[in-house]
Amino acid sequence: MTDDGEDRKVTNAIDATVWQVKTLATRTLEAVPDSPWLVAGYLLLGIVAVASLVAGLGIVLIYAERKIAAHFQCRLGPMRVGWHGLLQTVADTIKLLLKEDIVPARADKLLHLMAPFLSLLATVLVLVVIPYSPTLQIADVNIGVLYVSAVGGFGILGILVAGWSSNNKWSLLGAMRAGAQIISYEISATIALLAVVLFSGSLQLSAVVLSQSQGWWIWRAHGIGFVAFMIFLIASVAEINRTPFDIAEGESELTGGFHTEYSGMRFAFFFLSEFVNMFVVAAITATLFLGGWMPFHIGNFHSLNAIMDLVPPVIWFLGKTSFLIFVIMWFRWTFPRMRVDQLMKLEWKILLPIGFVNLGAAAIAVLFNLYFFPSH
Amino acid sequence: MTGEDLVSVIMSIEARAKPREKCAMPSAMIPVDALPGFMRSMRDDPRLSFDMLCTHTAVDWLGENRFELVYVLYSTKHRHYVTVSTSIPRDKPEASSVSSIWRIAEWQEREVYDLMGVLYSGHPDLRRMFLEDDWVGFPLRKDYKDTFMLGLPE
Amino acid sequence: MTTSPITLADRIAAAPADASSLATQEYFVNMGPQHPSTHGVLRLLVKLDGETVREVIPVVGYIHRGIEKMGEYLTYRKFIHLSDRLDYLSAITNNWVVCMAVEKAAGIETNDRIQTIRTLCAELQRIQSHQLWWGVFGMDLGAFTAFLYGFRDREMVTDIFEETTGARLTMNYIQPGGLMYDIHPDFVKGVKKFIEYFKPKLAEYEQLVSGNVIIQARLRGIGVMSSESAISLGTTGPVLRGSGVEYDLRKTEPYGVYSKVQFDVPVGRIGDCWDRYWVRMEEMRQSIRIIEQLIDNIPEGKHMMIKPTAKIKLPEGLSYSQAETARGILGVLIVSDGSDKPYRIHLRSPNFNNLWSVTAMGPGLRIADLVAILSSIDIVVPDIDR
Amino acid sequence: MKESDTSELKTRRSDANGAGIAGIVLSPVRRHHGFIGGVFSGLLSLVQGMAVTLKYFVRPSTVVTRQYPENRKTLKMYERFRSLLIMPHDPDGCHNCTACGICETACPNASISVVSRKDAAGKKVLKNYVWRMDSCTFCNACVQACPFSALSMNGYFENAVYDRRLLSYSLNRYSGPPASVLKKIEDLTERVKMMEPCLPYSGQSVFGETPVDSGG
Repeated sequence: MTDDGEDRKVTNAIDATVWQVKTLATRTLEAVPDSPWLVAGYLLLGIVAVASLVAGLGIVLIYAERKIAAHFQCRLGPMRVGWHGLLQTVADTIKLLLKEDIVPARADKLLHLMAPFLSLLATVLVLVVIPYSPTLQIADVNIGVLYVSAVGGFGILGILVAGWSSNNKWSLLGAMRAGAQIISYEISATIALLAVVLFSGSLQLSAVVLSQSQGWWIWRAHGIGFVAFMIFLIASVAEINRTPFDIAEGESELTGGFHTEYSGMRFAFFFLSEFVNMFVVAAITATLFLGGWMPFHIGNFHSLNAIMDLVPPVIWFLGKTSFLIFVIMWFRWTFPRMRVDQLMKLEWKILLPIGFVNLGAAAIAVLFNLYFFPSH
Repeated sequence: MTGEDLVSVIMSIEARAKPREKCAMPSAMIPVDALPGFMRSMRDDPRLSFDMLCTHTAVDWLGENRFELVYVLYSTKHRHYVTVSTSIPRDKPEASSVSSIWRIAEWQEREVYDLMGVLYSGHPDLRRMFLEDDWVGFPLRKDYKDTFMLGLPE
Repeated sequence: MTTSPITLADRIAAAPADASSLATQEYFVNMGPQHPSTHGVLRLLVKLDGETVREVIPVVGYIHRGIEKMGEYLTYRKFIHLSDRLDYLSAITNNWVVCMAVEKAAGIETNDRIQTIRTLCAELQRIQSHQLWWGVFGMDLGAFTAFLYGFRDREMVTDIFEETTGARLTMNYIQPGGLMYDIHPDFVKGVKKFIEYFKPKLAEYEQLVSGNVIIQARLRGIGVMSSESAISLGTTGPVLRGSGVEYDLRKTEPYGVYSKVQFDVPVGRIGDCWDRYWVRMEEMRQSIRIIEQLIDNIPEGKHMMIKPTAKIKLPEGLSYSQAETARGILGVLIVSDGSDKPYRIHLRSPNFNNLWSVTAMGPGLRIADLVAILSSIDIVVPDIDR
Repeated sequence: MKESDTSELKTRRSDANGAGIAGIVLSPVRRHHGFIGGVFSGLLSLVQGMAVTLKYFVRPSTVVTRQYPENRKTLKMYERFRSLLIMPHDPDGCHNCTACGICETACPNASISVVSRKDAAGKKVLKNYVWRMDSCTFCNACVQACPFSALSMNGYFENAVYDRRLLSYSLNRYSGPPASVLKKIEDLTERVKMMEPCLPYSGQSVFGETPVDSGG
């Protein structure tokens, strides 16, 4: 695999070099000795890109969630603002931005104001390393998987700070629950990731995607990939605090959990980070297990692979990600919430043992090339 | 067990008990000092075994200057009911609590205290229930005056 | 909330040397009056040790309206419409209990048609109440979709009621001596359509919620109440039957036409939240059974035996009558002084008595379990406060 | 009350003394699974639940939402639905009310005030029929009590207002003798004179907290 900074060759299924890719991060690094203005320009471009991505995702996903939830529940969902309520999210955003920003009297003001941004920051940091298509990636970090795992775990900080600083017992309970939950599930998620790292032999996300040019890891490893996929999906849903693992919010128990005391724009930021988080989790899952932007390839069936290549990679990526987002929403609108101790039991007594066994199996499979279409 | 049998068994437990007049179901009227012992034997006597306190309330007989405490008991074993009633003077509304016999009595007696002002001795937590702690008066008493609340109907 | 900050280091230093854990502090939280799972304005003062509930103190009275006092100022006929507003999900059954008390004491005769329609309406009411409970139960445990499915199906019953009684919630339909109206010509058709619609939906309820592994884990073995304590705590209805006591007035002291129909009383084995859940689900099935037996056999007759303006006077004395609402036994104790208004009317409301069992079931469990328990008791706050 | 305390109730009432009732069903016994079985049966139950929600998701025809203001044209309330008390007037503009006040007595909430006046012959006739919707519980007692069928309930439910005082209604459009009396009067000019409105119907009327007092 290529080193950081070196131009990466993107191949299609027939191993012909198609184009050369330089990420924005690489360009910025290269520009550092030449021109500080160019660096600033690149950085600005990156910030604008990420900001618009976050805003766009928020609006689209919240609308999607509402409509999907509505149709699961035999409702219509928003129908009034715009065609079929398309502008409902915009209207709600404006409403939230105009609302009073209440800070409880005895809250820790600085932390209370900071928490929503901390929460969003962790999410945004992951967004920059995801390979959206062969040509679209803001930074191609060579330890991408590690980075995602590390930065993703950073999101708990926002929740903990929010719960602590609100000076509210419900908030604190929610934050403590979230802390215990996210730290536990991080382990399972990482162990499931390691299986894929073993298969692809790289920590770089783009390399992980390329390693799936013969087929996605979810089906290529005799079920090992599938088990890892399930564990990662469950752990990810737990990490983003969505039903059935939404004990940190626990609306019917904790009246809102860590964001009980938030209103207006800061509440909107928590809301936004929840939805962008969902996208991030779906995108990472798609990248690792469903081939990211990689079309559906089966080993050496070149004709099939060529047909699949007709669909642009970005569509593949978005399709897989939206499917996973739909599944996560489907979970939410079907399942009840787990109790906090059951959540821990699920992690430590069920997911973790299965994960370890699966990792061992993956190691054996890699050692003896026991998966479909081994590359060497 | 028919109503008469039931009443005669009750009489055998407490000699001073007599049926309450004008009551549609088997009933016993007892003096208030007999209340705790009588109630306990109502529950524990295998012939009666009134293990459930259906309801407890008080009636304010303003003209006769007394409160009547009414207990409706039920036995899930024998499936029979009885109404136990006792009288306490209006100016000294005290009775002993039966909350050690039926746990629900604690809750029901608190309601009666709140609305009728009957003081139960031996009750673990006799506080206002529906009304605020600083409410003056007991609304279900017949001489309760509240022009704001009780002005309209008539 | 303490004014002097105590740091973690202080605590560790203050803890005994051999303590295996850090010193912890019990604290109170107010669950309610505005809380999503206390169903209105109930407040539970909960003493917590971390997540573990140590003590539950119900605080009620936020919508106390003094219905018993109002009853002393209203004639019996006028009082009926207040009984709608006790447990508004069992409005018809509440009407019936008061009418039963009045009819029994005043000696008003009714006919078979009236009793059959009353029974039918009471069972429909039980179904719609349990549908709503099922939905809210799901929502309390986090399954929001169940809430809307429950409401969706309940809509059909409220439509049937609207067509016949003219109101959806507070019907004031059953009156002393009969019914306000005769049933609507489309009533039988509507009920049959509903039964056909609802049977598969009930299976779907089981598939969506009952069988779910999370629900099972949340309910099994939680809030266990033995028969003895359930009786002593004065619970009735599904809560008592869930604890293994087959005390159902429809069976033990049949009123209406319950003696003429075949149905089973569901009874729990263990007395946990799951048994209470299951009892209600099974009650819906049994109610369907009762309705199916009655719907084609409504006898002919008048729907009102006395003039609607006739003055009703009860003879002097004390009377107590009760009936099985969806949540338990509603008892009406009337002390009459011979006039057309009660001297004292006391309502033994099922929720008021059922709520007390929370204090026994709650301690030792977690907050989330407390929500499940509260939901499995199925409280309606206006009935608690009256 | 611990989680482990799940042994079956030993003293079920019917077992204790045989005084049980016929026809009870007991809740099903819990099936226990091992680790692997538990994982798979748990996953299966989750998939079953997801199948239910998916079934509704893929069928837009199951949507039950009715969009209210848009469907006003087709929205039809049941004929018995009670949401507005009205006093039906016949085509001549006459009503049946004789100002007897039975409805006022029958109302449990004192929502009805019948204000009467003496007509030329010294007979009591209706001057103003005041119905206060803000205290009405729609119990139908007035309609049932009326011996002349002068009142009925209507299904018009859009009665929301911003000012509580607007919920005082004056139900009579004209305040003279009822139609039955009027029809008996042969002299047409006399009849028209008697039909002269004394307090025209104004729809939602702005009364103060107390309705108009009686008098001439």
